[in-house]
Amino acid sequence: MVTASKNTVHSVFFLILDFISISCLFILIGAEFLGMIMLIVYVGAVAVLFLFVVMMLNVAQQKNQWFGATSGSKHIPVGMIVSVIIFFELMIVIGGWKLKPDLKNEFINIGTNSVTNTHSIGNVLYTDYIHLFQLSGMILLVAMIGAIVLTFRQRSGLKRQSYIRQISREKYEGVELVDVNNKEGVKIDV
Amino acid sequence: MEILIVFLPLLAAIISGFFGNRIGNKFSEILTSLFVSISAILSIYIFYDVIINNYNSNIIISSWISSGTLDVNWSIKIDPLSSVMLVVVTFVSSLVHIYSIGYMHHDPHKPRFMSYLSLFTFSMLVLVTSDNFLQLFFGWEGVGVCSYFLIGFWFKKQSANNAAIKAFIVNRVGDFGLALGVFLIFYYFGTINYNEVFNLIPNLVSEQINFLGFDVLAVDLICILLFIGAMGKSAQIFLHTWLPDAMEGPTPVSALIHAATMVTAGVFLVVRCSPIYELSVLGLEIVTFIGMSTAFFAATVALVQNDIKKIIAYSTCSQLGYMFFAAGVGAYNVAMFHLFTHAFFKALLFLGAGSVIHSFKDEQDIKNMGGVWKKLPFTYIMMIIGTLALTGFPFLSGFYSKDAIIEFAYLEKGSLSNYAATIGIITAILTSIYSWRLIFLTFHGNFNNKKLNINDLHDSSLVMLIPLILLSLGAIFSGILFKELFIGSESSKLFWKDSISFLEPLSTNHPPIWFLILTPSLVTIAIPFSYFLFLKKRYIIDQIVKTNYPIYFFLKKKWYFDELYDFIFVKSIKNLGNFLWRKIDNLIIDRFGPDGISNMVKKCSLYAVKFQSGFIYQYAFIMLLGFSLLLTFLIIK
Amino acid sequence: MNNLYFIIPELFISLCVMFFLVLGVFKNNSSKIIFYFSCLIILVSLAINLNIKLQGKIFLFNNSYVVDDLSLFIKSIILISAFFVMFSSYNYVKVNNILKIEYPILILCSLLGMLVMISSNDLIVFYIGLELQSLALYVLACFNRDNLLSSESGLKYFVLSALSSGLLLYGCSLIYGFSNSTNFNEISQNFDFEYGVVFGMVFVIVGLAFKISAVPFHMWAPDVYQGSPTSVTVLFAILPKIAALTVFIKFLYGPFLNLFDEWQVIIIFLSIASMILGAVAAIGQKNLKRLIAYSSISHMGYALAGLTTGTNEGIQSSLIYLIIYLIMNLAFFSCLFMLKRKDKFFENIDDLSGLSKKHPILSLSFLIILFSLAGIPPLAGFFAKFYVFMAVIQKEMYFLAVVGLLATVIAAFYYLRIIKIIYFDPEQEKFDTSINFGLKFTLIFSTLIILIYFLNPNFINKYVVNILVI
Amino acid sequence: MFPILSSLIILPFIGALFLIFIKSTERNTGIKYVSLFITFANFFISLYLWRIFDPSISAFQFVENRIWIEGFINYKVGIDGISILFIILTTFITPLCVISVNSTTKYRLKEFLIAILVMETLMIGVFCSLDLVIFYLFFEGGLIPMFLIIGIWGGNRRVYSAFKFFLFTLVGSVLMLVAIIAIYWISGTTDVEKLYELGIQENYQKLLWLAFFSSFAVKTPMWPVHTWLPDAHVEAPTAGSVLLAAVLLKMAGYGFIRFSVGLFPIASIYFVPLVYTLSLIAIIYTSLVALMQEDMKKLIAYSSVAHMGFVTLGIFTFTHQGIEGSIFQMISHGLISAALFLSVGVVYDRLKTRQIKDFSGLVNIMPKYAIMLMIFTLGALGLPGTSGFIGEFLVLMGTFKKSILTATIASIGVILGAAYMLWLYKRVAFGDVLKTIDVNKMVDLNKYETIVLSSLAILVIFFGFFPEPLIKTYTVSIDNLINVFNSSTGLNLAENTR
Amino acid sequence: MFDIGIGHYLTLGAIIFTIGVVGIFLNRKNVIVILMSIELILLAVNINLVSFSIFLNDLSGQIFTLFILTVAAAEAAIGLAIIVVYYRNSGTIRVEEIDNLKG
Repeated sequence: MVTASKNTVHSVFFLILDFISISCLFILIGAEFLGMIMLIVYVGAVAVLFLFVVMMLNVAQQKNQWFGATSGSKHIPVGMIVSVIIFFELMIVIGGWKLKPDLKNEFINIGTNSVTNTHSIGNVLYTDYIHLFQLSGMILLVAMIGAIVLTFRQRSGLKRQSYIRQISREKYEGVELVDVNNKEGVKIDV
Repeated sequence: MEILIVFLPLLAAIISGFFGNRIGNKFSEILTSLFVSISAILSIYIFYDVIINNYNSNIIISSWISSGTLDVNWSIKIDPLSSVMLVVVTFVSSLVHIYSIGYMHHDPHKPRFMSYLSLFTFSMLVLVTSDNFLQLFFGWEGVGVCSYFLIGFWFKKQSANNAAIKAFIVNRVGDFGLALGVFLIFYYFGTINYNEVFNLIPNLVSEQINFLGFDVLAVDLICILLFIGAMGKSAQIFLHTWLPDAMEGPTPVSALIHAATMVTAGVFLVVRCSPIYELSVLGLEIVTFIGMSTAFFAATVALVQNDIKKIIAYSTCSQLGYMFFAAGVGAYNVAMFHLFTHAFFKALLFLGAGSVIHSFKDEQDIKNMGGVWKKLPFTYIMMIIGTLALTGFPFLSGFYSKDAIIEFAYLEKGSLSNYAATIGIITAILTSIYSWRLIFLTFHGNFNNKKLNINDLHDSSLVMLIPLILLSLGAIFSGILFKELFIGSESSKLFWKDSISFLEPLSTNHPPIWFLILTPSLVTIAIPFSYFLFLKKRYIIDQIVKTNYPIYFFLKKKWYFDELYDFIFVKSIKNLGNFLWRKIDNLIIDRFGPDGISNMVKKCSLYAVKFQSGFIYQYAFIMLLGFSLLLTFLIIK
Repeated sequence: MNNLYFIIPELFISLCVMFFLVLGVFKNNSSKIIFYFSCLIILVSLAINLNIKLQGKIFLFNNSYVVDDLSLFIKSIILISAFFVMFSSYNYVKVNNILKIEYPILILCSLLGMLVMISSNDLIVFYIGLELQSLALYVLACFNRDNLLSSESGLKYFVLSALSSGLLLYGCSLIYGFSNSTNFNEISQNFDFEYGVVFGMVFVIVGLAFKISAVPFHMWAPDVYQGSPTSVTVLFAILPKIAALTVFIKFLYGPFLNLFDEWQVIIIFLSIASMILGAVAAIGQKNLKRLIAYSSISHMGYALAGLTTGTNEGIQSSLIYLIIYLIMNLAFFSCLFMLKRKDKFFENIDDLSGLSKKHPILSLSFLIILFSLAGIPPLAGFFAKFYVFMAVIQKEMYFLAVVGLLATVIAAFYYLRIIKIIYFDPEQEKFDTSINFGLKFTLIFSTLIILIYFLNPNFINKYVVNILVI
Repeated sequence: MFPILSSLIILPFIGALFLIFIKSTERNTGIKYVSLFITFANFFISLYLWRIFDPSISAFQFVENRIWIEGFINYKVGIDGISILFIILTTFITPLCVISVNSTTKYRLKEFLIAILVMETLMIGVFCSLDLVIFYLFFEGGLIPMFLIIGIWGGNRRVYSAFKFFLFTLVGSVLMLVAIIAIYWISGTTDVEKLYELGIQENYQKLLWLAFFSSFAVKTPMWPVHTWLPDAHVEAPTAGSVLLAAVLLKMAGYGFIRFSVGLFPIASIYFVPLVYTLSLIAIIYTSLVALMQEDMKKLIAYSSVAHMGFVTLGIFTFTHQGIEGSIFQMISHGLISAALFLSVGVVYDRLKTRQIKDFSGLVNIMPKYAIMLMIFTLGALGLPGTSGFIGEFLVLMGTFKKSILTATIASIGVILGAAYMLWLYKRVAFGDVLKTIDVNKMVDLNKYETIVLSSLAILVIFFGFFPEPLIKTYTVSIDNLINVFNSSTGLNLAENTR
Repeated sequence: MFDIGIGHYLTLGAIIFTIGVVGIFLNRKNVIVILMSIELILLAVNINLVSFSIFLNDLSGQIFTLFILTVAAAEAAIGLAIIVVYYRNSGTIRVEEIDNLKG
């Protein structure tokens, strides 16, 4: 429904639904931390962002239908076939998965019940994966810079208040003492 | 001395060719004539030396090509055969040089002309004095190209240009055979020097070779190929077409090249290669056959021609045919003898004809002449002498040589020889008839020229007449003087020695007396006969022409050789060339090759560009398509 | 702390990023300073990088980060080229009003991402690096935000790149699931042949192929190249490709070496498709940037061809190819930066018409660059191809070699077309000649390298020879 | 030892660099004299080289061997009897081109001369190099200046022709590149001398041969990949056509001898029928096509194809006569075709047309020119006494040893050659002057043209009479080649003595 | 009880992944939906990783998920910013109309 609904806002809602159910699944399977984070990040941030943009651009309503696209609908059946093929191939792969007990990874073990999922993740994240953590910070920084540089507009012609200029303003800059001569007046060339 | 003989003409040619404009017309004329004359005198001396002292030498000037076993030198080989040729060539050539001074009096390009003549002489001398096939080939093509220059000397005349090209190319066809012959010789012997080849040739008698799918005897093949070359040069039937056309050139050229010297190169070649020909029965038969066919064919055509020079040209053809069939029946010395005498009287005839043409202000059609024998008495006499000698009137030079040919043909016991003798006699009569026709129509009867007044005509200048006199002396006396030397029963031992090889000595039998008388008498009878026919009762001719119009026309059109060749070769080759160029090259190779591919690539490119539609979903789709293809491929694998 | 010694360049860059950010906020009109400072930073980190000496491989952070010959070398290359990219593009950036403090900062960020990517030895690190790099690039692509084309190119790049990294991630998840580890070293030991890993590999290959724009994952390249500001395009054309191809090498010859038979076919396919399509599609182009996009697609095909061999020589040849490719591209874009007339940059092929009459030197360098791109000896481009095909033919893959070389011929066609326009066509108005030093220097330097490379073809080999991946 | 070959190679290049820094003026005298000086200096160096060259040694001489790519490829140059003549031909033709530039090239003279000088460097390099990769480098590099020469200074369809030339030859030679690399991996070296010693495994030879063949066949050019040549010739400026015909085509012939025959003897024998067929088609077919041409340059271009057909024919006879004839034919064709193109250039300068029908009766107004043209025409049709004859004759002689049928058909080409050349001459030089010709414009040869053409004419005739100096130079090398060839093929094909 | 094994999780992941993919290229509507599809794909990956992580008894999968989460957020932010920029320039974000760059 995310991709199929006519109204983009509905799509976003379906996406949120999706996220929520998946996070439930995560919690079910034992990855509580991720499930919660998922809820927060996706639903709280991403989806809201989506909604915000959808609203802002006012493109919610779609006119054309799924299969009734005005032009170029020829590739839809082919596309469907291709996606079905991909899907089945994925299924084949998944079917081939089996646990390899001999390949136990020693050092990261979730098996102990004494430590919660959040705990263990935290343990690993801030030790072994610290550099990644930093890097992801960089990523977010880039995202921020990017978003700002793209969308932030400095409007010219707007008068702005400049605290620094106001504070650092000195007397001699503002006032000039002039001797007014007779019949000459004062030239004010501002 | 030999070097002088050969290179004086070259020197003359170079000087007058490159510096002609600086040294002036007169000087270059005199220079070339002088040089060639010196060379003529020297060669007569050599000839004398050869007769008396059995002088024999082979001077190697320098090495030419050596590649692998091929080792060819520039050389001057003097032996009886080449000494005869030397005399003929230089003698006639020097006379023609002198004659040209008068004949080409008005031409602005005289130095060039003289230069060509001398160059030609040089090439011819190189040809006859070579000791190997390659130098022969050099001279062979050299005379060809000189003849090309000379025929096309009046370059503004389209017909002259065409004739020149035709001459060269037809000759090239002959050369093609000659070259193949030389290759074949090289193939078998690894050398192309005469001596070595002739020494090795007996080893080859029974060698078979597959040539273009036919199994033939190697020696036969060599003979045939060489003979093709000879045919081209000597204007034998099938390759004769250039000779009549070549009459577009100035008359001295015709005299020098197309009567006395170049055309006899073919005969010279056959005689030179007599050691090979002697071993090849088939080769000799072909030579005989072609020779007599040409003799007959040319004589018939000459009967109906109206161009004075063409008649003589066909007559040359015909006489060359005689020479070949002499050689073909094994009488090489007789062939040489005829060559020798023929050079004199044919040059005489040509120069005489030239004199006539000169008098008539470049008119060549005998229908436009007539009745001028009193105005041109000297020329008239010379022409008569020439004609008599040509027709074999008793005791003139032609009599000895031509009758000897017919006699030898009669005596030879080949399958063709009797037949050849018969043809020879018939041709002799025909020769007589057309020769006299020429004389009568030109000098007797009414004056038919509309442009000129008969009183304006007068004999040519002295410088043109002196050569005529000298030649007429040759025409009269060369037969008697040199008969014994050339064709006497002991001549092969006394004179020719090993320059001509006879496998079995020529029969010394004499033919029956009636046969001896037959030809001269027929020839003699032909004189009044033709007088009657061409002067008195013209209507008979007309009658004959009318009743036998197809034959007449056939002869008039020279047996349709030109048309046939034009149709078979020239047109079709042009069409083929055009076809190959426009259709194959442009339409097929280019269209499907480079242009086609580049267009295809461009089309692909357009498609690829269109494919890049700009839609995100399509891009994504392509990515996934490629991705799923890879996946599927791996799964299947 | 000892270990940090090996990642000083990365640390240095990230610190500088923050510093500049602060500087930019508190100092007005500091963009020019920051721009040049970041050039300097790059140089400094290059110097640091070159100073790192190591024996063998160094594994950091719980084996998730590796510093070895390959990564050091590639880092140097990336830093050098980043320096030249920035150095040469200042003029363009300034004229097009995109000289903001964020511009160099974003470039530095993406640089950081690349460095991390190159050194990664763990799926997670790799992914983070990749995303850091791409996120910065998304922004850069539509940095000229008032320009429709620029924003569209950013949009396209973003959507498709996100898709590809989605695929890549899915692949990572599969690999993780089937090999029980995210670490490259362990992955290679933990499986032999399983569909799961093979699929994961395909997913990863697809994601990477997208980054180096190999056919059929190239669709974004022409649009993005054309739409982005030229200064960003040159970045696109050079830096991510080097990084992605290095990661390609690391993946294929690291965790997936056991699957050589499987991926060889895929890479050959990608390589051939890229070579041909890049060559063919470029013929129809009118925009120089678009054309260079297709050209880079086909060049990537050649670089991939070197990877198909499975030998060290092949990898080295690919690296040499990359280096020469980046030099040529740098030179080409330097030329593009010069096509300025009255503060407007020209990027259509037709604008070059008759260039040779007014600008002989510029057109001569164009000539050299284009012939080199076409791979005509004795220019550097030839040697690039030569080494690749040496490696390819060593493994007797004649088909690949022949197809590749025939594609060269097709490619030669469009390079020739540009030369034709420059040299044979009627001339146009003159371009500006006042060119800043950085650009001139970059152009002359790179063109000279291309031109005289043949005098000493060892000059790159020397460094590459030591890089033994297998 | 002084690296004389390298200096030969590098000198024109230095000259070109030097030219870049000379300012082009209105008259351009400085530029002309510098380039003239350079090319002549090169010519004299090469003559000196010829003098000190020892023709009785079959091994390579003046060998320079330097490491180029570490442990991989050496910069190795050297000459033997085969290559030296081509070098001299190159160094001889280039100054003539430079002189001819005087009247033919009107604009961007400096660039033109630079291109020609660079071209000379590359051409000499091709003939010197003793390493396949180096050879390829020079071989391919020649495309760049030639492309520019055709494209910038060419005629109306120059773009098409330049592209066709470039791409056509490129297609051919990329396959050669593959083969060269393959040879490296098969034999471990690309050093020609070493490869001669080692030989190449039999099973690889055929494919490699084909790859080399594809390159040389295009360059030669052989039918059916010849169509670039007429276009390129027609559109190229005079000097370009001259270089193209005189030297560039010879690279292929040289390559055939040095590489195809030298390296792949077994494959060479195997492919003889193919080569013969294509050569024969080239000879006959292109002669016929030449007959019908309406453009002088195109006619000569097609005749070049035919002449090069003889070359390939001769090489693949593996006989003394054949190979020596081929080399001779190449040299002589280099002189004659260069001269013919220069001659066409002369009239083109005056009337700006090359159509045969636009000319007639030139002998009336340009007698000197007509003489020159005649000499070259005769040379082209292989008249004995010109250099053209020796080559053709030897080739045919060699061919006859191997295949009578082939030789016979090829000889027909000689007849056709006479036909088209004479017909051309007749149409251009003989007859009356056409009314359309502006007689005032058609002045006779000027000083430069006379020098250029007459020097060529003298050589054409001189070598026609005395080919020995040339043949002697390479005969030992050919001996060696054939001996090696025979020993490696195990066939005794040396001499057919019967 | 119906035993929920890893297979089910993976299948769910595959389904969501496929839906995401389909959403991208079958979409004619606005670009935001594409963005959401991308989020879906990332979600699918997360499911995969977490379930693998649980069943393999290995924590790194979850760590990975965490980072993916971060990245997804960042990506969403930047993606939306780009969309906003594009919308400002062209006035539309309909997928069908984004074809100024082509050829």
